[in-house]
Amino acid sequence: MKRFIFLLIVLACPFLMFAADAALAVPAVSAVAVAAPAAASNSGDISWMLISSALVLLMTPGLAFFYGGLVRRKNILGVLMQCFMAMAVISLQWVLFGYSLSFAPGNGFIGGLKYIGLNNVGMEPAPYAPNIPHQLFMIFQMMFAVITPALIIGAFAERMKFSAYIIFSLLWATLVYNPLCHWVWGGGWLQKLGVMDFAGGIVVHISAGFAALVTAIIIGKRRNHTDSPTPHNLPFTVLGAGLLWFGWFGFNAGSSLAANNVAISAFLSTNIAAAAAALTWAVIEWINMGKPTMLGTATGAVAGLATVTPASGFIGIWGAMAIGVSTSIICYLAVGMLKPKFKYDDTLDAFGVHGIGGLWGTLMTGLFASKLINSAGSNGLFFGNPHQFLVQCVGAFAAVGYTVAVTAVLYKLVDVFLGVRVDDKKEVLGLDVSEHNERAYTLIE
Amino acid sequence: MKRFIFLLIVLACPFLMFAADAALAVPAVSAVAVAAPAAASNSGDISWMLISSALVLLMTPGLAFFYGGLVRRKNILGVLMQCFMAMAVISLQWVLFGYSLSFAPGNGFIGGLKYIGLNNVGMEPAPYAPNIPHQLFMIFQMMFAVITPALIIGAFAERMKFSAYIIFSLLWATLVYNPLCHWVWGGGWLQKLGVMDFAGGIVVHISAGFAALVTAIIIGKRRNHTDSPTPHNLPFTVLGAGLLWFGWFGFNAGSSLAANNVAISAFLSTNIAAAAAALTWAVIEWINMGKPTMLGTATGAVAGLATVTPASGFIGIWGAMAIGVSTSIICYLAVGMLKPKFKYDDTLDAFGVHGIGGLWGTLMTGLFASKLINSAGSNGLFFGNPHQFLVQCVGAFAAVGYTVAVTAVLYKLVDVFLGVRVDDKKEVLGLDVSEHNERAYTLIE
Amino acid sequence: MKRFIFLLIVLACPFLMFAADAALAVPAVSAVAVAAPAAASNSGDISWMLISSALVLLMTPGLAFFYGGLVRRKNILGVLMQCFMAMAVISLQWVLFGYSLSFAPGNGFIGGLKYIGLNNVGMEPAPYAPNIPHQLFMIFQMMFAVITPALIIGAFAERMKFSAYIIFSLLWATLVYNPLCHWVWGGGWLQKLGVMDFAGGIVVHISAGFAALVTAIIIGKRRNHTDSPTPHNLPFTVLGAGLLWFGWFGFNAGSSLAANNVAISAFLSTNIAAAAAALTWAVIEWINMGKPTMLGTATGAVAGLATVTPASGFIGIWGAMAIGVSTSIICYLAVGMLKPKFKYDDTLDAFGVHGIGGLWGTLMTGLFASKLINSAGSNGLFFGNPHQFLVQCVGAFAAVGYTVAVTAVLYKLVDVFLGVRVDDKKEVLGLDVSEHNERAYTLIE
Amino acid sequence: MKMIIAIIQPHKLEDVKQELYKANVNLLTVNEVLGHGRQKGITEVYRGVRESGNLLRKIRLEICVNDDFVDATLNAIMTGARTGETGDGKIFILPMEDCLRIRTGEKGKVAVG
Amino acid sequence: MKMIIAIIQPHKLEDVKQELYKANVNLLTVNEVLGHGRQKGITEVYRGVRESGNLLRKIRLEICVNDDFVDATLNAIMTGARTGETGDGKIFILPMEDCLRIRTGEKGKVAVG
Amino acid sequence: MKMIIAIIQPHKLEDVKQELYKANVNLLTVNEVLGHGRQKGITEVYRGVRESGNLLRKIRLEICVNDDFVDATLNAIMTGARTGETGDGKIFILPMEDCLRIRTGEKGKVAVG
Ligand SMILES: Nc1ncnc2c1ncn2[C@@H]1O[C@H](COP(=O)(O)OP(=O)(O)O)[C@@H](O)[C@H]1O
Ligand SMILES: Nc1ncnc2c1ncn2[C@@H]1O[C@H](COP(=O)(O)OP(=O)(O)O)[C@@H](O)[C@H]1O
Ligand SMILES: Nc1ncnc2c1ncn2[C@@H]1O[C@H](COP(=O)(O)OP(=O)(O)O)[C@@H](O)[C@H]1O
Repeated sequence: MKRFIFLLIVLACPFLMFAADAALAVPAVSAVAVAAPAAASNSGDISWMLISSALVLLMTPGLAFFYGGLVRRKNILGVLMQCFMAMAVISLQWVLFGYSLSFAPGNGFIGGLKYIGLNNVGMEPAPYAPNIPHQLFMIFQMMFAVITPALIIGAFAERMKFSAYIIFSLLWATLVYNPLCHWVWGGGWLQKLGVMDFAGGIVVHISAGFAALVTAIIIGKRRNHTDSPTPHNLPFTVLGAGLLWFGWFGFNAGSSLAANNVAISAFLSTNIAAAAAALTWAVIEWINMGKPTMLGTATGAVAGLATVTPASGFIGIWGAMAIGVSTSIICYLAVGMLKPKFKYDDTLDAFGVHGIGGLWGTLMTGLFASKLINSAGSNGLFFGNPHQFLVQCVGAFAAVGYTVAVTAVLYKLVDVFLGVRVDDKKEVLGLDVSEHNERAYTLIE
Repeated sequence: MKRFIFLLIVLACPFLMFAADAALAVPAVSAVAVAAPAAASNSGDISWMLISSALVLLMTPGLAFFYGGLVRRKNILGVLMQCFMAMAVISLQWVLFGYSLSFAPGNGFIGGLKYIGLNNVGMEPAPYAPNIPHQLFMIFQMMFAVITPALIIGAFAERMKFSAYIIFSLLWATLVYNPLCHWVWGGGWLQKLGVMDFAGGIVVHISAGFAALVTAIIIGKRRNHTDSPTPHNLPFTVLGAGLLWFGWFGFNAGSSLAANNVAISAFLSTNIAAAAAALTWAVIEWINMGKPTMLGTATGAVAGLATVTPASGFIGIWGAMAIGVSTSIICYLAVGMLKPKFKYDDTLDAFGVHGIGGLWGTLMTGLFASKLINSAGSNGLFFGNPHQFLVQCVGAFAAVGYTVAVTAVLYKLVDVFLGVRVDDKKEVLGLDVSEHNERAYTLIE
Repeated sequence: MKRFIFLLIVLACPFLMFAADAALAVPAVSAVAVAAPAAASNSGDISWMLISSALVLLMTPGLAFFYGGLVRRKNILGVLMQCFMAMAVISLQWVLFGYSLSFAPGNGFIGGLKYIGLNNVGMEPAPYAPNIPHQLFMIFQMMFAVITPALIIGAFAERMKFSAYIIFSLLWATLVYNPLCHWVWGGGWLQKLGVMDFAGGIVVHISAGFAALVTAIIIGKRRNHTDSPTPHNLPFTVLGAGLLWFGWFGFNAGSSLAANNVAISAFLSTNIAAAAAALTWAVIEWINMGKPTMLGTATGAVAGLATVTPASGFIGIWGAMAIGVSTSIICYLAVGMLKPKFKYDDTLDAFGVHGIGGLWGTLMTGLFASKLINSAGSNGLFFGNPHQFLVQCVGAFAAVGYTVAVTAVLYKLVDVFLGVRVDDKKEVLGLDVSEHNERAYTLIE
Repeated sequence: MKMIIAIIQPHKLEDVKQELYKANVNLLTVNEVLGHGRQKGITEVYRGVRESGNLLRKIRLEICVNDDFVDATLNAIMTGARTGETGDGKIFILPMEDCLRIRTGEKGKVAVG
Repeated sequence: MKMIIAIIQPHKLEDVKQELYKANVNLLTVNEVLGHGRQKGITEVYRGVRESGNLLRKIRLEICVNDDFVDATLNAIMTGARTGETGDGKIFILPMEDCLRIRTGEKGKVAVG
Repeated sequence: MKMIIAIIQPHKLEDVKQELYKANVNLLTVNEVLGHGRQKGITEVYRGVRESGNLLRKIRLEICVNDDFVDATLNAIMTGARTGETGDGKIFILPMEDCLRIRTGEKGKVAVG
C-alpha cells in the first residue's frame, strides 16, 4: 500500500515539477538565451572557475574525513552523514532562495528576491564578476554556502540529533550565512564600509567558528567523553586534511574569479600559510609536549588555510608566512588553554581552529594587505593605511556579534520544537546505530 | 632460468615495439605534425578538457571504494583489483582499436578501422569537437570507456573468477560498449535518429546497468550471502561517493567538450540532481524505515548523478530537480522491491542504480530537454516536442535489448571456456586470498 | 609562564615579519607591479598550470597513503607525518632559497641568489615559460620540490628518527635536489648538453630513487622485519595509487607549461604507460607466482608513471607502450632479485620503483623521443639520432653519481650530529607512539 | 557449570548460532581469532615475497552453561560447524566455579542462563 | 587462584577500571567481543534490508587473582559495571591451577599479583 | 588436559611460535588484547591533551595441551617471549575437562593434539 503511494508520487512528481518549470523556469531560461551573447567571458576563466567549483565541492567530503577520523568509531557515520547532508540540503537551499538572499540587489542587510529560484541568473556576465557568466559565479558561491554549515559540525559532534541538525543548518544558512554573505560580498553594509574578505574569513570561518562556540556551549559536554577521546582513525583525518589542502586552492585562488595574476598570488599565499602553520604547530608541540604529532601538523595546516583565506588575494609571501606562523600559535593557545579554561566541549575544535583562525585572519588582512599585490584591494596598516585595520575590526566583530546572537536564538528555537540533543542511551550507543541504523565497520565476519 | 627469459624479453621488448613504431606510429605522428597548426583550438577549452579527463579517470578509483566498502572484508581487494584492471586493460583496448570501432567513420552499427592504433588521430580538430584537438577528444572518451565496464562489477562482486572477468570485460567493451558508443555518439543509427544522450545515459549507464542485471541473474546468488551482508567499511563507500560526485563534474560538464555555457549548465544540473536525489533517498528511508542512513544518502547521490547524466547539458534547474527527486524514488523501488521479488543477487545494486537510473534519465531527457538551454539539442515533450520522447524510448530500449542479448551470449561464451564463477571453497575463503594471494588488512601485528 | 612567552612571540611575530616585509618584499612586490602588464599570458594556460600545481600537490598525500598502507599498523603515522612535513618544510625552503638555487641565473652547477626570498619573481613572463607569469612557474616547480624528498621515505620507513628526517630532507633538498634541478632545467650543464627530461626522470626519480638506495643501505635492515611484513591496510595503498595516477596528469601534462598539444600528448603517454605497466606487472606475477595481486598492479602503475615521466612529452603512443611494458619487467626484477641479492632493506621499494624506473625512463627517452611529437625536443636513437641516447646516458649517470655521493655524505653528517636511526625499543614500539605520541587506530572503544 | 570454548570456521557462525538457538542456548560471546591447526595455511605474496601465513582466521565462541545443557550445546556446535574438512575446529570444555549476573547480582546456576 | 572473566558494556570500562584500582586490582587484560544475551539486538538497515544484528559489542575483561582477592574484584566489577538495565553483562569465575611471570620465571601466588 | 593462556609482547609472537614448533606444539589460537600490568603505559597526546593510555597492546595465546606437554609448552613460551623487561607478560594454566574435534567427533586426549 505504502509502496503504491510511492508509485503515485513517482508519476506525479515530474509533472508537478513541470508545472513549476512552465511557471518559473521558462522565463529564467529565456533570460539566459537573451543574455547568451556574453562574448565577454573567455574559456580560460570559465575553465578555472568550473574546476575551482569542483575543488570546493570536494572540500566537504574532505572535511567529513578530517572530522570523521577524530570521533569515536561509533559516531563516524553520524559525522559523514551531516557533512553529506550539507551538500544535499544547502545546494538546494542556495538554488531556491539562498543565492538570492545573498546576492540579489537588496538593502544593506539582506539581498532581495530577484534571483529566487535562479530567476534572472543566466549566462549574462555576473554582476560581481563580469568576466564569467552569472550562473558560474552562483555555482562557485554555492560550494561556499555548502561547506560553511558543515564546519560547525565539529562543535556538537557525537551528540546532536540528526533531525535537529537538518533544521538547524537550514535555518542557520538562511539567517546567518546568507545575510553575512550579503554584508560582505553581496553589496551589503560591510562591503560598502570597505571590509576586505578575499575568500571568506568573515563569511565562512568567523561565522561557522563562532556558531560552533555557541552551539558547543549550549549543547553541553559529551557524556563519558573522557573515556576514550582518542581519535578512532587518524589516517582518515590526514586524508581529509590532504583533500582540504588540495581543495583550498579552488577556494582561495578561485576567489579571484578569474585565471589571472591575483589567482596565482592567492594560490601562493595559500600554500605558504598552510606550510608555515603546519610546521609551526609541530614545533610548538615539540617544545611543549616533547614530540610533534601528526594530528597537530594536520590541524596546523587547516588552521593556516582557514586563516589565510580572507587575506589570500591581498598579501605577499611575507604576509602569508606571518599569518601561517602566528595562526598556529594563536589557535594552539585557543585549543589548549581557552577550551579547558572555559570548559566547553568543542568536540573537534571547530571554534578553536575556524573561529579563532577566521578572526585572526580577518584582522591580519588589515595589516598585510597591499595594493601592489591586488590593485582592486586596499593597503593595510603595514602599508600605511591604519584605517583599513579599523574597518576589518568592525567587520569581524560585527560578524561575531551577529553570529553569536542569531545562532543562540536558532539553537533554542530548534531545541524547543525538536530537542537538539540525543538522549543518553543513544549517545552511549553511538549516533551511527541510534540515528542511522548502521555500523561503520564490521567487527567479525 | 625463468628470470633469464625475462631479461631477454626486457631487451627484446623495446625493439619489437620499435618495429611497430616504425611501421605504424610514424605515419600517425606525421599526420599530427601536418595537422599541427590547429589554430582553432584554444587553451581554455584544452585546459578544461584535460582536467575533465583526469576527473573522469579518478572516478574509477572512486567507484572502486564506493563498491569496495560494501563487500565483505575478505573480498575488497577483489573489487579494487577489477576496477584497476579496467583502467589498465580498457585504456589499452581503447587506444589499440576501441576508439576506432566507436568513432571512426563506419556504418550505422559500428565504426571503421581508420583510427586503429590511433592512426589519423592527431592534433587536428576533432571531427566531433572541432574546438579541441582530435587526440584530446579521444582521451576524454577513453575515460568513459574505462569506467563503464567497471560499473558492472557491482553485480557479480564476491564471486567472479578474475581471469574470466578480464576476458569478459574485454569482450564486452568491444562488442557492447564500442557499438553502443558508435550508435549514439559516433555517427551511428541512433545519433542519426536524433537520440539525445549528453554524457552517457544510454552509452554508459543503460549498457553497464543492464549488463549487470544479466550477469547477476546468470551467475547466481552468493553462497552464505545472508551471513553478514553488512558493509565492512562504510566510510570507504562514502569516500568513493565523494570522489564520484567530484569526478562527475568532469564527466557531465566535460561532455560539452568546451569550457562554455553548456558546460556551466551541465555542472549545475549535475549538482542539483545529486543533491535532490541524496535528500530524497534519505527522506524515503526516514519515512519507510524510521531513520535515514548514510549508505542510502550516498546511494541516492550516485543514482542522481547517473540519472542526470544523459540530460545534464539539455535541461534547466527544475528539470534537474525533477530528475533528482524521481530517480531516488524509482531506484529505491528497484533496489527494495524488484530485487527481492525477482530474487537475483545484484550484490551492489549496479542494475538498481545504474540500469534503472540510466533508463529513467534517458527517458526524462525526452521530457525536459530545452533548446533554450542548449541550442544544439532538441526540445523535449514538455517543451512541445513529443517526438523527442519517442526517439528517446527507441534509443533506450534498443540499447537495453542489444545489451541484454550480447551480454548474455558473451557471459555464456566465457563460461564455457574459462568458467565464470569461482568454486565454493574460494568463495568461502574470499577472493582476496583465493584469487590474489593477499589480505586487505592485518588482524594482529 | 611558558605560555606567556608564546603570547609575546605571537605579538612579536607579525612585526618581525613585517620588518622583513619592508626590507625584502616591497621591492619584490613592486617588481611585480611593474612587470604586471604581462599581456602575453592567457587565462587558459594559467588555468591549466594552476590546476596542475594543485594536482601535483595532491600527489604527496597520495604518496603518503600509497606508502602508509604498506607499513605495519604501528608505523603508519610516522610515514604520513614525514610526507606532510615535506609539504610544510620544502614549500618554505623553496620560497626562501630553493627556487633561487635551482632557477636563478648562476653557473653550470648551481643557480644564483637573484630569486632569493622570491625577489624578482613576480608576474612578468617566466624566463623558462614566457606564456605564464614567473610566479606561476615557480609554484608549479615548488610541488615537484616537495614530492621528491617524500619519495625517499619509502627506503627508511619504520626506523628513521623524525628529527633526523627533517634535517636530512632539508639538506638533501638544498644540496641534491636544487643542484640537479639547476643542471637539467635551470640552465645548468646538463641542459646545455641537451639532456631531455620532460617532467623529472633525472631530477625527481633518479635523484630520489638513488638516494633511497643509499639510505636503505646505510641505515640497515629493520629489526624483526620478517615478523609480519604484510601491509596493514592495502586499500590505503590502492587509494594512494589512484590519487597518484590522477595527480600525475598534472605532473606530466602540466610540464608542458601550457594547455597545448604537447600537454595532450604527455597526458596520453602518461595514461598509456601506467596502464601498460599495471597490466604487465600483473601478468608477470600471474606467470611467476600463480596469481596477480592488487599490490603488484598498483606498483606497476606507479612504476609506469615514474618511468614515462622524463619521456612523456616527447614520445608517441608506441613509445609509451614500450616504456610501460618494459618498466614493469625491469622494476619487477629489481624488486624481486636485486633487493634479495644485495640484501638491503628498501622497505617500500623506493629504489626499485623510482630509482630503476627513473633511470630506465631517462634512457628510453633517448630512444623514443621524436621531434614530430614535440618540435622543441630532439629525436632519439630510434628516430635516427644516436647522439641523444649518449647524452641521456651521461645525464642519467652523472645524476646517479652525484646523488649517491652527496646523499651518503649528508646521511653520515646527520648521523654524527643527531643519530639517524631510532633505538631498538622505539622501533619495536612503532614510530607512531615513540616518535609522535599517537596511535593511528583505536583497538577497543 | 562449564565454560565451553569453540573455535570454528568464520562462515559457519550463522549455522552454529541457528543450531544453538534450536537447542535453547541463547547466550554467547564471540570474537575473531587467528588459529594454527592442522589445516594448511594460506600463502600470501607481497611484491614477490611469498609468505606462508600459517595463521588462519577463525571465530571463537564462549558459552557458559549449566551442566545439564552441556551435551545439547556440544551437539549444536558439532552440527552447525561441521563440514568434514580440516580446519573445522575444536571445542574445549572448562570447569567453571561460579557465575554472576551484574544487573541483578544473582549468583550460581540461575545467573548462567 | 581464579581467572575472573567479565563481559561488560563498552562505556562502563572506565568506571570498572577505576573501581578495580581502588580495590588494588591493577592487572588485567581486555578485548572487544560480540555478545548475544537477553538484551535486544540492534536493527541495522542496509539499502532497505533490515538486519537484526543480534550480536552487541561488549568488552571482555580477564583478571587473574589469588583467592583472597576474588570478592574484592567481583565487587569492584559489580559497582563499576552496573546500570540496572539488561545488557550489563556477566562475570564468570574459573579455577586456575598456576601462573607464571615470564620475565622472572616466578610461579604460583606471587606471580599472579 | 590444560588450557594454557599466555599474554606476550606483540613483537615476540614469531619467536614464541618458533619455540613452540620446536617443542612439537603446533596447535594454538591467537588474538590481540590490551593489557594493564606493571609496565608503564604509553602517553598519547591529542591536540595538547595528554592521555596516559595505561592499556598496552599484547598478544594472547591460547594453547590446549595434554598433561605431558605442559612443561614443554611453558618452557617454549618462556624462552621465546622473555626479554627480561617489565611487560614480558604472564602465563596462566587452567584445568580443562574435555576436548572435541569437530571434524571427526573425537573426544579427550586424542582430540587435543
Ligand atoms: N590444541 C589447541 N589449542 C588451541 N587451539 C587449537 C588447538 N587445536 C586446534 N585449535 C584451534 O582450532 C582451529 C582448527 O584446528 P585444525 O587442526 O585446523 O582443525 P581440524 O582439527 O578440524 O583439523 C585451529 O586453527 C586453532 O585455532
Ligand atoms: N551464558 C553465557 N555465556 C557466554 N556469554 C554470556 C552468557 N550470558 C551472558 N553472556 C554475555 O554477557 C552479555 C550480557 O548479557 P545480557 O543477558 O544481555 O545481560 P543481562 O544479564 O544484564 O541481561 C551478553 O551479550 C554476552 O556477551
Ligand atoms: N593478574 C593478571 N590478570 C590478567 N592479566 C594479567 C595479569 N597480570 C598480567 N597480565 C597481563 O600481562 C601483561 C604483562 O604484564 P606486566 O605486569 O606488564 O609484565 P611483567 O609481569 O613482565 O612485569 C599485562 O599487560 C596484562 O595484559
